[in-house]
Amino acid sequence: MQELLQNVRLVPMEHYVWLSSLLFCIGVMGVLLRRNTIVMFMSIELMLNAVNLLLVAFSAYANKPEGEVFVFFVMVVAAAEVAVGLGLLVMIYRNQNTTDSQALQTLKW
Amino acid sequence: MTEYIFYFLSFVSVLTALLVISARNPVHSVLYLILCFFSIAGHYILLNAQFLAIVHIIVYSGAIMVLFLFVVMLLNMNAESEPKKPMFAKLSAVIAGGSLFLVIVTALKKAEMVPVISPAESEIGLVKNLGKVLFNDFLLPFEITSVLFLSAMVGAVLLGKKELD
Amino acid sequence: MSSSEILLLTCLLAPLSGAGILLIAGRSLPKSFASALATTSVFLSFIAAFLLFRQTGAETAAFKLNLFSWFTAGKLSVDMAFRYDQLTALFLLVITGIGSLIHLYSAGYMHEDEGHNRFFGYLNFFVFFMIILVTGANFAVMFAGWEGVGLCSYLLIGFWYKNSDYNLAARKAFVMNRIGDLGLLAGLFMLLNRYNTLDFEALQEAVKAVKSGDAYLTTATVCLFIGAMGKSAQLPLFTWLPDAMAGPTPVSALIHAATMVTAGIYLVVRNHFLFSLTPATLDLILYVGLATALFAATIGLRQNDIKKVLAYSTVSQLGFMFIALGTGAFTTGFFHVFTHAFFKALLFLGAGSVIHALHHEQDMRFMGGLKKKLPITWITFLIGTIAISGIPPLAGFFSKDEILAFLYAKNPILWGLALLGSLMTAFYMFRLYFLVFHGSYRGDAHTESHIHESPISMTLPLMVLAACSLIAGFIGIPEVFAAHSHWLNHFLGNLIPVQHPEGISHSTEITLMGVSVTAVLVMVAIAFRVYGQGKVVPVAPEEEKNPVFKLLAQKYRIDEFYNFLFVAPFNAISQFFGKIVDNQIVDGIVNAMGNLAMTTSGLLRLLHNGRVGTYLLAMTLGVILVLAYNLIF
Amino acid sequence: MLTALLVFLPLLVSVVVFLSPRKLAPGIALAGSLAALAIAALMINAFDPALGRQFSFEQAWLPDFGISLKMGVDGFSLLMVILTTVLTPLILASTFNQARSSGFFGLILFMESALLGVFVAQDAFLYYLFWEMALIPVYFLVLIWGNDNNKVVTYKFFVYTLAGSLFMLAGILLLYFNNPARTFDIDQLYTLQLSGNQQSLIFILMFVAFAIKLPLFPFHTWQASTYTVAPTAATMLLSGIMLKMAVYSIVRWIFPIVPLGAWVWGDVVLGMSIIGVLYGGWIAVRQDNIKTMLAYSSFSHVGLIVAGLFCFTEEGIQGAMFQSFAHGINVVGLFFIAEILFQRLQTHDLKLMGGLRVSAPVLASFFLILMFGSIGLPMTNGFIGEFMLLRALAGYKLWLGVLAGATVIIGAVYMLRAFQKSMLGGSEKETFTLSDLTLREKIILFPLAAVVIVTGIYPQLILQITGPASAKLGELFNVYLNYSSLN
Repeated sequence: MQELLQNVRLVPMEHYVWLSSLLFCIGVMGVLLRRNTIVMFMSIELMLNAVNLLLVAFSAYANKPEGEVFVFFVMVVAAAEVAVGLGLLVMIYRNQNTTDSQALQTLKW
Repeated sequence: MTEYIFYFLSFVSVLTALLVISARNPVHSVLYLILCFFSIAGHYILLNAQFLAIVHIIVYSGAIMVLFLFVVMLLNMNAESEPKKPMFAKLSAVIAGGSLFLVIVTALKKAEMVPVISPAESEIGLVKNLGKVLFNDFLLPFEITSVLFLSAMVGAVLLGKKELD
Repeated sequence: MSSSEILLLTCLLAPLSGAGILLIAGRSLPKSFASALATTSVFLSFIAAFLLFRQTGAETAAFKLNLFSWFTAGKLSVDMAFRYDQLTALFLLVITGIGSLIHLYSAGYMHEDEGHNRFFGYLNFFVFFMIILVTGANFAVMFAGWEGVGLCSYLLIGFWYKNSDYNLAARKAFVMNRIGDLGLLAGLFMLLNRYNTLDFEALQEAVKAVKSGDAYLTTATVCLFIGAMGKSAQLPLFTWLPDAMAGPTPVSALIHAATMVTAGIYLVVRNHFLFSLTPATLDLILYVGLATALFAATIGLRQNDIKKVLAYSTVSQLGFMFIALGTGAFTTGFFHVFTHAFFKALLFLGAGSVIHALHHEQDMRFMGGLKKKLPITWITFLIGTIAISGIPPLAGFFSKDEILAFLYAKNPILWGLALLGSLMTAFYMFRLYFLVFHGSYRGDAHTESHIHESPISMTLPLMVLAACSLIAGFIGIPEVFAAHSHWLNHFLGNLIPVQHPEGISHSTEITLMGVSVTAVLVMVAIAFRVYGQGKVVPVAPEEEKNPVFKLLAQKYRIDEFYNFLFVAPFNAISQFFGKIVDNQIVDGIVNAMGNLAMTTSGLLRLLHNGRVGTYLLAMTLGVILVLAYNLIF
Repeated sequence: MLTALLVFLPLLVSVVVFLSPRKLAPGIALAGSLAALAIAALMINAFDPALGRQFSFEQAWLPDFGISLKMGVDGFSLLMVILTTVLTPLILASTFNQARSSGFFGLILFMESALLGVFVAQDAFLYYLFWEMALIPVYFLVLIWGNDNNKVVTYKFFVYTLAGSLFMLAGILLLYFNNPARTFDIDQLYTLQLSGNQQSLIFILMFVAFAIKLPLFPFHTWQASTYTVAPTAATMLLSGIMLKMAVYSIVRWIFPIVPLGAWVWGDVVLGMSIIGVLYGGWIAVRQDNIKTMLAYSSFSHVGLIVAGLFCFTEEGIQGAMFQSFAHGINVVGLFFIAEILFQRLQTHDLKLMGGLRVSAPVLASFFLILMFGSIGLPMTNGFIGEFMLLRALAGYKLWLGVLAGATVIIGAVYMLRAFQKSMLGGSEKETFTLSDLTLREKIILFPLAAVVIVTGIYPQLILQITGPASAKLGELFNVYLNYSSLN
């Protein structure tokens, strides 16, 4: 295990940056692409995770704990957010009988 | 060897992420997302952040995604009930996302990288070290999160009730 | 404060206090008290004026009463200052003298009127302003009086305010005066711009170095003369004066014959030092005066309303005064003001007496044969008629003849025209006289049975004025008859340079007098032939056959002409501005701005289609743009 | 301290009025306005025109932005303070017989406070704050208590004037950023050395606000409709005091700070104002609604005031200040008469009136006095103002003076027409029998009429207050005047 980890240095930090950027953008694309609010929500989770990954990477390479602590808090918030968000979605589904984001237009005027 | 693990994990996470957003059936999306999260947990281990890796699996894969799955099942979603977007909208979404990626990449290219150490030498990700930081320096925020959870719980329960009477 | 100053102040404040009491508390005072108070206050003023006059000789220096600084700002500084000199002295005597007589007369004339006390209040107020007008030491104070008498004129013409026509006449008078006043103001501003003072004395000093015929000064004096035109009812601003006869007759006598309308002449005489520097303006004055004199006299020939005849006669006589001023004979102009004040007030009051006796009948077609019934009125009216016609040795002869002499010296043709005017005056005045007093009564029998001579309070002023009309001319006996016999010229000599008709020998002058007197007598004879027997009775203007006579009877339709040319377009433009320009165009532009915002917001609102996807896409694009911007710049 | 008290006392009292029951509200409001009048009287007593700004009060407020509660009273301010404090109790009293809620009286007092604030503020930010504060009560007064059609009109009025104010805000901010000391302090702003272009820009920005508020042609179209639908008390506040804010602001915030800008644009402003003089008067000639007629007459008069200001001479400025005061008195009186007629006849239409003098001679007399004040008859206040203004104009350009002088004719035409249509006649028209003035109405009209005559005969009472301040401003412009006379 230790040896395995020793070799991580071979992966440049840039690669983590590229990876998380890519994941983030896929998340953005997902939000734009889909109309199902649940999938949109999941894409948002994806974006959050992309950022988390980057934070952990930075934290590890800089040897500073704050990044990881922050990720920890992000997870906490994400959990809370998902609980409330899904609650909202269920509410909306109950009222509109759909999770299509286009059904929610009543705030237009 | 490790780099191969890294590239493999990266490949899995990107692929599953793409599948998440492209799968017709929301149930599949959820399952792909769980896979994606597992691969991310693998990255955490590579970065010597074992604690976070575990927490990640428990919170995301264990709690959040189960919640998602539960809701998807509850609402009885499948590929047929999935709303469709016009081609033009899809195209613009892809272009927007792609150009965002381009812009970010260009921006980060210009960024200057500070000298770094190997993540293997950092032991901050270990439970002991992270626990120390968390309970010494970040005690107050840590405690406050409990309030956040409480309020989220209350909110979720409130929203979940059928009618307010 | 010296005694003279106290007297001057008394002269000023007596009518003011009378007016103040009557206007504020008038409704609770008994009529007899009100008329007595008003008459006394003006008479007090007269006594003060007379005492002042007694102290004044030809050599007495003018004195100035500076009450306080009226308003100052920057270079502009105007004092509330009054000035007493020989010219003021004479004007004050006329104003307060005739003023008190007319107050006395009004006590009888207005006795029955419900607005009796108010009337006396206004009349006192008028006298106050008239005194301000002639005593003001600078243009601003004079202007205050000038406008103040306009105000009183407005109030008194519209005195019977229940009658809409009278109100219109009052408004017309005020507005027409204001047109003139604008000219006067323009003149003041021109003088101010150049000499930076409005004080008469200072101005006289300032223009000493100015060459005769100075263009700037000419414009300024023309502007001043426009003011005089408005006030003194000269062409083309004369139409208000005949309409002003809507006021009670004493008002016509005091304001619209004897005093206020001569303010224009006062203005010119007071500023003789300006006008004598501008021969072009003097010529203008001469021609305007001559045109007015002739024009008004022709109208007077065919009028049936007794007061209208007198009104046009006033306009015509004012024209004569301006002719005198136009020839540069300022004292002569004033001389005619002086004599005219007596006989015209007399004529108006006489007419008022007739009207009073006939229960407010003013149409001469329904008069006639009043000689027996109103003996005092008859005699005094006859004296007035002779005086105005210019038959020696009554007052009118002296002043009018002096004017004609100056005119002959200037140009014999003009003399001929003026003589024509004076002959017409004689004709229409005697036409009036014969129609009213000779022949037989043409009104209804009911009124006839009630005709009676007016009370003493009315006839006394008539008699006094008749006496004055008889003798007033002797203050200006022509030098032809005796050297240094012209008291007026002597008295005013130090103040105003006295002119003499140039290039006319004594024999020519006497010949001229002979010609004019003979011609006047001939006219009287013709008038007697036509109207003396009471056989020819004028008809209403509409029934007039002769087109020329009809035009004259309809006053050349000049009111209609003005209405068509000025009033109607003025109103139409006002409507146009209000309804079209302001509501549609100017406000339209403002509203268009509002509508523009509304429309564009309506268009922009379409962007908010309510789809979360669109918003998200827009947000993403925004983020991309921000990032890209940071990359590029 | 006196100054701060003057401004904030009405504000405090207005809060009390808002909270007090309907029955007590008018009394408390009147007491508050009288207290302000008493403070103003104390000021007049202790004021020395030669000393410049007095009764200064300064208190840091937002020091980070260079904003302070800086107030003080000089000649210009004092005149306006007198006008405001004298008119407000009368305006309040004019509404006493109408059943209105406490809010109405509270708003009027609130307005008084804001107006006084504008007149004493010596800090640009504070000034702007008060300026906008004055708009709020009027908005509600017109909206809630106005007669029909008031929503559209109020909306337009509010948006229009607010839009103007925003330009002014931009101007003030420009001044602030050009001020190296980064303060809104007027004394700092007076010492600024701005380039010609900057001055022009700032002038335009600030003047737009004033041109709308005054209003000047062609920014006047909100005026007639607002004056007509507004409750008369609000109309009085608007015409009597509020538009004087703009006149005052020109001499306080434009002339000393951007003299070159004002000088450069002077002829344009002159043109606008003289067009307004004639155009407004001309329109007034055919108006049958007495309030509309008065609105246009006010528009016409204000044009002359501004024209006088932009002659840049001491006479012009003095005349403008005097005429502002005189116009405030006259127009409030005339609007009050319109209100009296409305209360008795339920109409503002002149065509439906006539012959009122028969049954209401006292009313007619007051109308007559105020009317002749407005026409500018000598021995009334209108004459002094008009004469000085026309004199200044004629001194600047003779033909302008004569052109604007046509107002003496047109003014007489429309005022006499209104007087005649309402008061005179009667024999052929159905005569209204209306009760003559009540004691309360007499008590309101008498001081107004007295001021008309007293200041007409002895105008130095007013002129001496603003004299030294005007002289100082006049000197400021002498440089330009001399320069232009050289060319």
